[in-house]
Amino acid sequence: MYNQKVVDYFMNPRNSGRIEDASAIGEVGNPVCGDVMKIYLKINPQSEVIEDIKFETFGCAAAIATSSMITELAKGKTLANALKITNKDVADELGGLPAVKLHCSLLAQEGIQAAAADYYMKRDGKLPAGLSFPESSMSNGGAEEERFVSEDSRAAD
Amino acid sequence: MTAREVYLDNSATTRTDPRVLEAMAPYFSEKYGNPNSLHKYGREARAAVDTARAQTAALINAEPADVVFTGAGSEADNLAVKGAAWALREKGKGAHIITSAIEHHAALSSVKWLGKMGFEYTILPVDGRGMVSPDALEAAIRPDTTLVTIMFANNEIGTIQPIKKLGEVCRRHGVMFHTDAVQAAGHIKIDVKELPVDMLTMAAHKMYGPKGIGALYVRRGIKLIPTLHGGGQEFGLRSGTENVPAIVGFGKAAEIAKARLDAGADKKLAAMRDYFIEGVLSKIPETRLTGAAGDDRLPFHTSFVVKYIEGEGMLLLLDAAGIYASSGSACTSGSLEPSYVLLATGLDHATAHGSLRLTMSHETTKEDIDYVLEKFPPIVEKLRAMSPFYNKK
Amino acid sequence: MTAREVYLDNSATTRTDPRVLEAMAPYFSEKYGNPNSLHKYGREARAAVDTARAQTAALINAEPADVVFTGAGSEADNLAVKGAAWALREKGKGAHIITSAIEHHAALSSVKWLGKMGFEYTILPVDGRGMVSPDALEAAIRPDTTLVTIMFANNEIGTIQPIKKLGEVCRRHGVMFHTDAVQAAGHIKIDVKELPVDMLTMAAHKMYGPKGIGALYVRRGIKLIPTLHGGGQEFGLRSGTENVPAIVGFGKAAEIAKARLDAGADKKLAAMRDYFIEGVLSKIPETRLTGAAGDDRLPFHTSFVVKYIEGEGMLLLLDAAGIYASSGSACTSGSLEPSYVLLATGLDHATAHGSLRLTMSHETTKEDIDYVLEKFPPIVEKLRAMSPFYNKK
Ligand SMILES: Cc1ncc(COP(=O)(O)O)c(C=O)c1O
Ligand SMILES: Cc1ncc(COP(=O)(O)O)c(C=O)c1O
Ligand code: FES
Ligand code: FES
Repeated sequence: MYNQKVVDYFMNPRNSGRIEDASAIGEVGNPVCGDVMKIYLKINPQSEVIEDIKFETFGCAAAIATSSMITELAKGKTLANALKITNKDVADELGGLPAVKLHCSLLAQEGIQAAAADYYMKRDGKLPAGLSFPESSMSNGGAEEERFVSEDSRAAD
Repeated sequence: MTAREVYLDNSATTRTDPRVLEAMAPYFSEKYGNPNSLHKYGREARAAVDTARAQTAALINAEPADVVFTGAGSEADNLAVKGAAWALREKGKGAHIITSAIEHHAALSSVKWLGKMGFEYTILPVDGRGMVSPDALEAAIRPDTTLVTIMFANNEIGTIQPIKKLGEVCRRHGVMFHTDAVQAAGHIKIDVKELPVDMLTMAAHKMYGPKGIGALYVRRGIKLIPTLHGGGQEFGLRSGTENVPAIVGFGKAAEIAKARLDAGADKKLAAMRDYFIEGVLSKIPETRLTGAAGDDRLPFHTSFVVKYIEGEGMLLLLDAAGIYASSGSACTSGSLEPSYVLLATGLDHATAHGSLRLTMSHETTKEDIDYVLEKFPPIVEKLRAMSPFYNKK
Repeated sequence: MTAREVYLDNSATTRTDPRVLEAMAPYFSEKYGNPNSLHKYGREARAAVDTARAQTAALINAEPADVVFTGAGSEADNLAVKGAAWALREKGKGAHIITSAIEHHAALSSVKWLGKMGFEYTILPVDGRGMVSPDALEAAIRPDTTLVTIMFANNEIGTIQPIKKLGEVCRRHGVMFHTDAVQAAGHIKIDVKELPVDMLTMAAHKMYGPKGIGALYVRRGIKLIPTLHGGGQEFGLRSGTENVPAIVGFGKAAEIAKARLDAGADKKLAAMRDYFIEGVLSKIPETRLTGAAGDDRLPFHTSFVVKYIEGEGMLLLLDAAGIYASSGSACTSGSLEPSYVLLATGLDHATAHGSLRLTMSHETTKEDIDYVLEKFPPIVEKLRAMSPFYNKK
């Protein structure tokens, strides 16, 4: 189901855990499955570079692997650049996810967004003008081509 | 010297090719996972099912994702006929179905059951060779016709229908077309990219694969209402834990059949068939072939009516001689009616009683046929000697 | 040293017992006849089916003629539920069905499909242990209730229902009672002469038999409308060429299971189960058993919810350690909803996400269990360390 890289990022998660003196924390829930991700950022106040980043995720293996991957991608980037990372970038970087698991990568993208929002709200009490959050690129992700009248399916019983 | 045994009931079921059994074997007690499980055993079962689906699809030049495995050929017929009829009625497209008089019970009884559920249906007649006429089909199509189901080739008389023409009529009228290819698949070339068919039924055990596994080809975009509800396996169309070993066996059987067809083995078998038919007709007077001849007939299939006698007697005497055949006679069925297929071709009751079907496999040899040609005539003689109808010379 | 492999997904499917495979083997390529053929090959296939039917019936103390083979456990559920509901409605007895919230999809989806066909139904709740209350059943029965279907034992949480009491309620009200015993048959004693059940579903692949074969016990005198139409095999209730090797395998598996039950092997397994459960609960904090305990639980079945983490992660890490388990978590299913069974027992969504099922076989050893008890706790620790909900000490 999952490719080797996804399995590796799940089995050996990068940057999991907390930052006790984080500059910002983002927490998001996945509306599709109810899973939750928390992102901790340590941000250099001058350069706005993400110096440290950690995650905690309650979710499936894909959620953990994508969390893991986005922390790697974001680390060392400025906050503005980190915000350009889309869930598709994360999935691509992992070599792809199964269609039914594309929604899981949303947690990662939105986790960074929520943390950034927390950072700016704490600092300025508002979001900076012109800051744009990428639109999710999975509008029909996961939706299998609907061809049969199908019941909901379950795992092996 | 052991007596010769000649199995000539390959339309009923075939011997599982040992290579097929070999492919299946590991999936019972070694790789026994449920394909829906996430762990290693599940993944290896899933991979095996995927491979088999691709092999089975390749036999008829279909895409793997358009092949649904079922628990029998009959089940695939039920799914196609009922599933499409319900789905199209639900969409408000109508509730009239067309079929033929010589369909297998699986299709015919499904249509009749739908009749009880408020559907209407028309049963098309066949000619003396068992052929459905495309013109008759066209004439029978009504504005509320949604589905036509006509078999690819008949099990009792071996007749191959003009599927392309029949399908074209359906296409022209925007009617869905299902064909039961249980007897045809693996035995003659079928290409769903060229044929205007929407659904096509196959069964592994009629092509040297295992029993208990069928398949339905469903053209992309067609929606069916499942007949078996549950866990949603097989794209939601056939619930129930996948029968992994049997599916693997189907795949292997399809692969072997495709290689054989590509090598033209069906042509060779057809030549032996004609030698066989010729031998029977010349050695046994007042006997005729039932069904069509030549290219309009399944290459492994022979069937006859032998006048003045009854099928069961022939079967039992042939059995005693190590020749295993079948009959559409009344006495061999629970119903006590002779085969409706033979009656539909215009045979009278008494003649239909004397039916005999001898269906070969790729293992049948010329020596086997010669053995039958030696044993069969005296058996007929013996039975005719007891018949009140037979005018002894 | 090869790493240990521990298959603990026996509720999903079991390894075919090599003795079962051995019994099946001749029916593929040697005795490959169709049981409906009159000749020698057909007769030997028929004899094999008869023997297997007797063996399968004996497992539940039924008469052979009361057991119908189907292509899957799911199919037997569909046949029982739809077949009885249609037949009773046709007789004018009513069109109300009662079932429970934790049925397998095969029964539940059949009931819901009937709902679309004009039937009414009531879904009974279960308590925290997954039990259906006989009083609640009695209260739900209406004058037009014709059929109750409640499973013998649940696949996800192992709970065994009070079938005798539930059946007595049905008897008292003259309502037909079907039970899905797919998880129970072969694992605990079942005697249809003592139990007030009218129909009972089994599946060979859950009891060391082959996949692709189910069976429905139908008490004498009960009329069902078939769900699969065709040649009229299996007493007219399940058309399609009989899957002889699989039927033979079912018979053999039933025979072995009966001998095992007679020897009390289920008791031994239950003791190991309790050792296993005890070990998991004591080694992993904030974990609880789902379903019932003791005699109200399947002897081979354990299932847990592990707080703060999600099932799929556990499955994959266990898989890497050679431990093969399953989960009712949303993420492991296509539906993205956690198991409706777990929710029905009162668990909240987040807790249900952390479900894990470990189901043993008769081949599972104490060393296997100890291995799991060694590997499992650090896996939970590792995942909890990543969880936003877990409050590290
Ligand atoms: C309780 C129960 N009923 C029915 C079934 C369906 O059996 P099968 O998948 O063999 O059709 C299963 C297993 O999947 C089950 O656990
Ligand atoms: C033309 C045809 N259709 C359908 C079937 C049904 O196949 P099965 O018996 O495998 O269900 C058969 C054989 O019995 C057949 O010959
Ligand atoms: S994040 Fe919930 S299923 Fe993957
Ligand atoms: S005399 Fe026996 S079936 Fe006709």
